[in-house]
Formats: sequence, structure tokens, C-alpha cells
Amino acid sequence: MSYSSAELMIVNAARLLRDRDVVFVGVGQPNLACNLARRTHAPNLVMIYEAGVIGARPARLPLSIGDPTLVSGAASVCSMYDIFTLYLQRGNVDVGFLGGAQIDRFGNINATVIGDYSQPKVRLPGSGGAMEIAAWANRCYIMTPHQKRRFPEKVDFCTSAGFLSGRAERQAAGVRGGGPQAVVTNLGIMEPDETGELVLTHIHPGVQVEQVQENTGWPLKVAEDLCVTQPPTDEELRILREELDPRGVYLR
Amino acid sequence: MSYSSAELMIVNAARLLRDRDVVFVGVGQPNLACNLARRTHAPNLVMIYEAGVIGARPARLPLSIGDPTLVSGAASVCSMYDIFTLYLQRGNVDVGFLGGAQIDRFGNINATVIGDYSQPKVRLPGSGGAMEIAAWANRCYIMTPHQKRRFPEKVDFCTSAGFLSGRAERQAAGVRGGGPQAVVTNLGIMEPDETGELVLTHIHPGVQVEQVQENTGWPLKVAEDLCVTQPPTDEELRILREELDPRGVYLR
Amino acid sequence: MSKLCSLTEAIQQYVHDGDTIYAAGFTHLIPFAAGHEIIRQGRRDLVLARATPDLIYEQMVAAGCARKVIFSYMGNPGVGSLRIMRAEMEAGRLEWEEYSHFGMISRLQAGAAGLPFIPMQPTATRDLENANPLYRRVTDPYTGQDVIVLPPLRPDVAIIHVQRADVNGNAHIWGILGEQKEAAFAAEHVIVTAEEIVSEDIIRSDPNRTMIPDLIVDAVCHVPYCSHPSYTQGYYDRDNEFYLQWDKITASREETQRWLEEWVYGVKDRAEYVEKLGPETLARLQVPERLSAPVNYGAY
Amino acid sequence: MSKLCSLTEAIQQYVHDGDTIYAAGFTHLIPFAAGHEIIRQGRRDLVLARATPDLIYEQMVAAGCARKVIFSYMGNPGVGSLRIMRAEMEAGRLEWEEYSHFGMISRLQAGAAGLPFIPMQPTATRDLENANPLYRRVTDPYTGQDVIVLPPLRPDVAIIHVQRADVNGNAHIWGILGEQKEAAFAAEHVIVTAEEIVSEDIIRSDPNRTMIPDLIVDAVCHVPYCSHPSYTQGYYDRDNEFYLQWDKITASREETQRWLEEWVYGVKDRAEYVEKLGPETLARLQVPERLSAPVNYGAY
Repeated sequence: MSYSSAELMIVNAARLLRDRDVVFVGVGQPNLACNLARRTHAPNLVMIYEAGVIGARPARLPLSIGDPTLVSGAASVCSMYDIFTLYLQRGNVDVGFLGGAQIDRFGNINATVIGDYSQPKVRLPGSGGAMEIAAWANRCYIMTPHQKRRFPEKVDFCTSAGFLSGRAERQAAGVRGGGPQAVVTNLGIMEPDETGELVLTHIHPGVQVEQVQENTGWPLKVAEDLCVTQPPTDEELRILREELDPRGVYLR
Repeated sequence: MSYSSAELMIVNAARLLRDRDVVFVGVGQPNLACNLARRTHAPNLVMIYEAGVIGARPARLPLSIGDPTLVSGAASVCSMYDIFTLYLQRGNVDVGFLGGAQIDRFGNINATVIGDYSQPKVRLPGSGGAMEIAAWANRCYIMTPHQKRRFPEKVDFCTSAGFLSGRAERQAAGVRGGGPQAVVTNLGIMEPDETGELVLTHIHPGVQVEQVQENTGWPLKVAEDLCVTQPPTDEELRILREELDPRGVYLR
Repeated sequence: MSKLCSLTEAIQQYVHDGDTIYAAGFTHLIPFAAGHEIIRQGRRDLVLARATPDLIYEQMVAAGCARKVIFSYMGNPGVGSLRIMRAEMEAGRLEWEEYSHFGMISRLQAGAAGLPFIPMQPTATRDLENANPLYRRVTDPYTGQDVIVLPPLRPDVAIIHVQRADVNGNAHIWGILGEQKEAAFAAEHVIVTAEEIVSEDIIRSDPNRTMIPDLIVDAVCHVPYCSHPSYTQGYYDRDNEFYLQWDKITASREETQRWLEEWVYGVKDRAEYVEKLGPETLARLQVPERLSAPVNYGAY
Repeated sequence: MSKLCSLTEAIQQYVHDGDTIYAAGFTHLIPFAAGHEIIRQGRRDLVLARATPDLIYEQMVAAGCARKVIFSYMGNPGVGSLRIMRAEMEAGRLEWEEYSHFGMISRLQAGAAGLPFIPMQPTATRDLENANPLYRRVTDPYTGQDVIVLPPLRPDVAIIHVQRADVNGNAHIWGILGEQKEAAFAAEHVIVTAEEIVSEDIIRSDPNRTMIPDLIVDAVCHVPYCSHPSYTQGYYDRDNEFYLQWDKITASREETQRWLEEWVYGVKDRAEYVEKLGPETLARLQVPERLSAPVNYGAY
């Protein structure tokens, strides 16, 4: 079955989740990845949302981070202060999903501004929950299309910490979380090496390494044991298209 | 109608409350004083309890600070952290009631220990909510029987701040609340003067000033315009005895 | 004591030029009607504080009410960017003060709780901290480590939409709670708008549900459909079509002004706005019932 | 995933000699059954943390389980003093660490929230601050004033009694909330005891009522009348006669030991205790129903 870039990313992100993970979910593609995982290999995945929803079981595709379908039938709903303290800062969150306009060589993310902060060329939405998710979730995953402008060597503004200038700097900062574990794109998957630098570890079927390099803003290291990902299965695609996003809002 | 010392204190404390006051209520006599005020001159009194109850309308006499009758029919119930922060620390509490084993010349209260703290002669219950109520409620009232051992010149341990060594010291400490406004006893009422020292301003009918002095542990100043309190009215006593504490638990 | 009044009166009395406003609600219970009333009354130089400015603040910015925004995520939720706010900021015509969600909500929590400041664990990145001088560091006296702190936020007025309230201002909220309680307690004045005004008995049948107590409330306004185009849990759904449409409207300043003329200045109040929305839109936003299981408080 | 087990098993697995225990509840939902089970299992050197030690900790102290108490108000609520704890402290046989209620609850809140420390406004009196070295001061970076701070409290085990829970541990609590939520989130392990085990559907019909989420819960135990002689809102009243009686029992150590023999060691578990209480006592503690008005979440 053929599939879109979005479907490819969602399926690969879903496969990174483990059963019983507590996931801080964003709307859109991360939400689909989590729901797909829950319907396949991770039935006990717990989805929590920055709006204060724990154990959501959305009956329809949520259209915003605070969609009422996340509440009806959820296990618990609390205040935003509680979700960021009792859950995230306290260390109860296994996985966070992040995205942004720029991701750099060490997995740092910019969702704030292109150009100078006080006189922005492009003013982006800002951190939202991302600054703390990146710091305190045990593992973070980044989903983003693979384009050169999205992968500069260094972000203009560091909204969310990856490994900063390398693992040592992150470690010295004394943050709880393990940092970004994987960047899932439409071309492949990058993972940090022992220094914290993102290295190409997987390519999707039919993708060439050169193609990934061309779309990355720094000389990209390639893992010695570079793998090719398994293509999305018919069942994964069926769940996405028929059950989770029948109108294809986030799948195209 | 004749009345007990307890009834006399409760009635006089009730009269100090103003309509619309938000009162941090204790169990026992303060609770009766508040309910009496609400049934007489202060129908809009708001009673809040350290257990987290706001706007209680107890249908029976509460037997503890966390009696379920405080909850059923209350306006709101929140956590203890919320009651001490959003209400008390934030400045939403007009009146606090306090008591203790010792009250000194400057209205400081000891509810912690008689003798040395680490090797107590008598180990008392401790602060509970009192340390912060004394500091942050706009006005505090103290109800206690008038006995010499209860009114030493200086408390063994300062659980709750009155005026410390005088108003200047309290002011320098930067606390929000105005401190103790009156000490209501079975003999009369003491109020702080401009230095913060407790001065006898009211005596109850039939009480002699000498009698008060004999039961006070320091040379007690007497106000020039010393007043005699109005005796409890029949209506006040009827409400206390028939409606609020028909079994006389706290009235004897 | 009843504090019932019209939203027009409440805004007249409690919202003044130059005030810091917190129109609360994280995607839920957004008091759009109050934002529109502020626009109609022509308030100026407001400081608009809100974790997510959403369409409500963009409309107020477009109408010229605001001098500054305080925020943590500026987007059209689920759709894209807020074109006008973004353009105003890029052009240097709108001041801003920025936090992460946690920083923003922590400031409100400190304001609500009467805390002198609030500490947070470090996040490793210092760029936002460097960009906003209100972020400070203190030394943890127990570990010697640096700790990030923020000062309390104390808005002049919080506007809190709720599902049901009594005339005194005791309010039940359910569904996403966002920062409703913290904003109300942090503010100097509180305006409550409610889908329904109910008897005190209903409120007092479930005191644990009362997030906002009357003693901090200044005005209670009965405003059905206050949150449209956003939603109120159990009452109506989000009008997602409008959120998509707004993205197109704001592509042009003229179009935006035309929309304000028609839907804000062109109506007297929310009741007229709702009438103008019409029965088809309202029908589209209805949701089937799903009731909570009751609990027994006991008649002690 | 079901975590249902007997209270005997839960205590065996999660409470160890030397642990810091927080048996939560401010006069309400006090998990007496768990205290008795800990006594039966002969745990030693426990650190018993609780704002109000109440009878439950006095019984554990009398049975020799405790090395130390951490508290903020030590009394027999509404009756008088806790004679045995007081005597043990006066005799130097029981260590203690003391706070005001606010200090105690703030430490739990800091533990629950993952805060490095928690600031509080000054209270003018320094005697308790001087007596407890965990109170510290830092300088408010915004005002230059001294601020009182306390470190997080992180019990090894929190025991939380609730009205109803599902088998996974999602729990509804209503009535006085005390420090239930904060204790649960602050602790490393959480044991939930419940008056009723209900279907997930009941819990999920009202997610705003869920104070304790399953993801922090280790064990769920079905323990009706767990709080006797205290109460559970909507289920039974406080047995005030016992509170008065305890004051007499504890006037004598022999009498206290006899009581422990009969009511703790002499029964296998709470079910036997309840049977021993007998139908007359249970009837005396019943309360008429008073239901909450339902709310509509909407079937989105």
C-alpha cells in the first residue's frame, strides 16, 4: 500500500513508544502516533495533555490540544499547574513529543523566533509546554519534515534544550530528562551519538543517504549500522485512515 | 438570665465580628461565636476552616475541625494547601481565632511547649494553623479563660506572633496581618495599645479590676475609658443553648 | 449577596484603560463575549495576559485595545499562526513579555497563593531566561544549585467563564480547568460569566466542584454561548469552521476590520451575537448528554 | 492493569522497617485499617509523617512501630491531647520534627510538585524556625526581603483512603481533601484503600473528581470502614464515642495494650474488626443520603 510522508513519520514515531509509557501528547501527528501505538503494540499507553488531561480516550480526532473529546471519558482532569508540576516536573512523564521550526545538530529546538529575538524576522508561536517537556520528560522524540531550513547547524534561539553543545553541557545543567532520543523525519531517523550529535541511524525504504545529507544543514554523520525502516503495514495504515483520521486532516 | 463563663466569652467574641467578615474558624468556642454572629448581627459572615471548607453551614455542632457537617452544604471545599495559600497567605481572611496555653503581655501565644523545647516539661499540641493565622489574618481574636498561669509576662515559646516585643518589631518583620485585636476572657477584654501591650479595656458586669490584675502575670494597664460589657442577652443565650449547642458541649 | 449584572456593566465598572487583564481559559471556557464587550467599550493600552492569546486576544489587538501581551504560546490552536499579532510584533508595534506555559502558570500560581516568588527546576536552555529579565536565579539553600524563579503575576482583572454559578459568584467548573482558579485568585477583581445561573442549592450540593468561591468575585454575568467560537464542556462544541475561517479573514486587515464591524461593533451584546449566529450554527454545535455519576455527601 | 490486592499484601510489599510513612487525611479518610495492619506486621523504626498524628499514629507509637514523628498538630481532635505520644516525647523516647500546618503541607506540595524548595511569607515568630534546622531563609531577588523556605518531603510510602477507586487505582475523593493528593504525588509508593471498588466507567464519567491517577498507584485494596473510628464522607460518621473513650484508655499503658490486643492483634483484618464492631455501632454511624447534582460532560 502506498503512503504519505506524514503517514510514514507517524508510523515510525508510534513504533518508538513502549507499552505503559506515560506520554505527554501534542495535537496532530504526535496524537495520531500515540493512538496508533495504543491500538497496536502499546495498549497500556497513558496519554496526558498539557491542558491537564490524564488517560484520555478520544472518541474522535482532537482538533486542538484542549479538545473536549479528550476530557469525556478520561481518567483524570487537573489544572495546568498540576500537570506541569505533579506530572512533568515531578518525573512522572516518560515521553514527550516536540517539534519546531528549527532543530540543530545537537537536537536543540527553536519554536520562538527566526532572527533577532527583540526584532524578529519571523515571530513563531513560542515555547508552550516545550521548554519543560524537553528538560524533564525521560525521553523526547521530535517529528518534523526533513528540509535544510529546518535543520540548521545551530538554532537561532534555543526554545527547548537538546544536548546544547554536547551531552556534557546538558548533564552539567542538572536537568532530569534524557533529552531527545530520536528525530523522525520523512527521510529517516536521526539519533544522538555519545557526544549528543544527531546521527543518521535509519533511512526509510527508497531513500538515499545523499538525499538526507542534502536536506540537512550540517555534515551529517551516518551510523555504521545504518538500517532501513520497515514500511508501514497495511494494518497500521488502515487504523490511521479508517479509525483515527478518516478525513485525513493530519495524514496528507 | 444567668450564664456561664464560656457563654460570656462566646457572646463577647461574637460581637467583635462584622458582617461580611471572612473568618478562619476553629472548633469549639470560636465556632459557636461565629455561628452566633451569623444568626444575629452578621448574617453574611463567611466561615472557612483549615480543613479546606469555605462558606460552611453546619447543620449540627461540629465535633472536630474536620467534621463532615462542615462539608455538606458548604459553598466550596479545597485542599489544605489551597486554604493556606489562596485564602490565608493571599490575604483573603479578615479574622482568625486563636488560643493557647500561654498569652503574654504583647499578645504572643504559646501552643507548643512549657519549659525547654527539646526537653519539654509539658508538650502541647503545636501550631496547627495558628502560626500563619496570627501573621496573615487581618485581625486576630484570642479567647481564653483568665488565669495567671495562662498570662505570663513572656511566653516560653512563641508559636504565634502577637506584637513580639512591641508593634515596631512586628512591623519590621513585614507580616501582612494586623495582629491580635482583642483577648476575650471570662473577666473582660484586653486590647493592644499603641505599643502593642495588652491593656484592659472592658470588664464584664460584676468583675473587679483587681480580680483581673490578680489573674494576670504582669502589671496590667487599665484603659482610662474602661467600659463594662453588656451582659449576654436572652436571645443570644437562647440561640447558643437551643440551636447551636443543645447538649452544652462547649457552653459549660 | 447577589452580584448579578450585565456583562456591559461589569466591563464598565471593572476594566479600565491601562489595566492588566487575564481572560482565562486554556482552549476551554474562553470568555469571547467579554473580549468583544471590551472592544465595544473602546478600552485602550491594556496589557493582555494569557497563556494562549488565541483568537480572543488577536481580536482585541486588531481592534486597538492592547499595548502589550504576556503569553507563552501564540497560535491559532490546531490551525496555525495568529497573523495579526505576529505582524504587530514583527513590526514593533506590540510589546510582549514571554514565558513557557509552566513559567506563565507558575507566575499565576504565585500570585494566587500569595507567594513572594516561585522556584522551578532548571531547563538547561537559557535563551528565554536571558530575553525576559523577570526570570531570576536564586541558590537552593539545601543543594547549593541554581534555581530559576519568577515573581507573582497579579492582574487587575480576571475574567472567568464557568458552566454554572449562583448569583453570589460561587462557580462550578468541569472539563479542562486550565488556569481558571489561579487567575481568579491572583487578580484584584474577578468577573464571572456563566452559561447558567443556578440556585445556591445546586452549587452547595457539590462543594468540591466549586473552583471559584463568591468571596473573591466582584460581578456575575449570565452569558450563554460566551465562549463561541470556542466551547464550553457539556454545553456546546468548538466551532472549528470559524477557527479555520479566521485564518483567512486575518490575511487582510480590511477583512478583519469588516469582521469586527459586523460581529463585534454591529451587535449590542452576546445575546444579539447568538441570534445572529442563527439556529443552524447552534444546532451544529450541540452535543449529546453524558452525565457524571453522582456522589453522596451524606446529610450530616 | 489491575493492582487489586489485600491490605495485608500491600503492607507486606511496600512498608518496610525504617520507612517514612505518610498515612494521609485531615480528620477525614484516615486509613486506620492500614495503621492496624502495620502494627500487626510488627514494623519497627518507622518515621510517621502526618499533619495531625491523630489516634492512628498514637496507636502505632503505643505499639512500638515508630522511631520519630513529623507533625504540625498533635491532639485528639475535638477531645484533648494525645497522652501517649506526649508522654513519649516528654520522656525523650520519641524523636520529633515539627512544623506549622502550612509548613508541613508546603513540604508535601514541594515534594509532589518536584520543586527544589518552597518559599513562604514570613510569620514574624522565629521560635519554630530556630527549633527545626530544615527551615531556612533565602533572599527574595525581587524585593531583597528574607523569605522562609522548606525542602520537599518525599515519603517512602503514602497510604491514601478514598471513597471509590477502579482496580487500576484511579480514585474519586470528595469532602475534605486535606493533603491526600499532595501526599500521593510526593511519595515513592502509593497504597490506595477504598470503600468501594467501582467500574472504570464510574470513574471516567467524572474525570475532574479523580484526585489520584492510576499511574502513581502501586496497590489498590478494598477496605470498607477503613477509617473507623474516623469517618468517610457519605459512607459513615465519625465514632465520637470512641474518640472520647480513647482519652480514657490511654490514661493507662496497660489499658492501651489491652485495647491493642483486642482490636488490633486480636483480629485478622479490617473485615474481622468491622464484624467485631457489630451491627449496632455500624447502624449508629450511618448517614442519610445527600447526592450531588450531576454535571454534563457531553458525548464529544
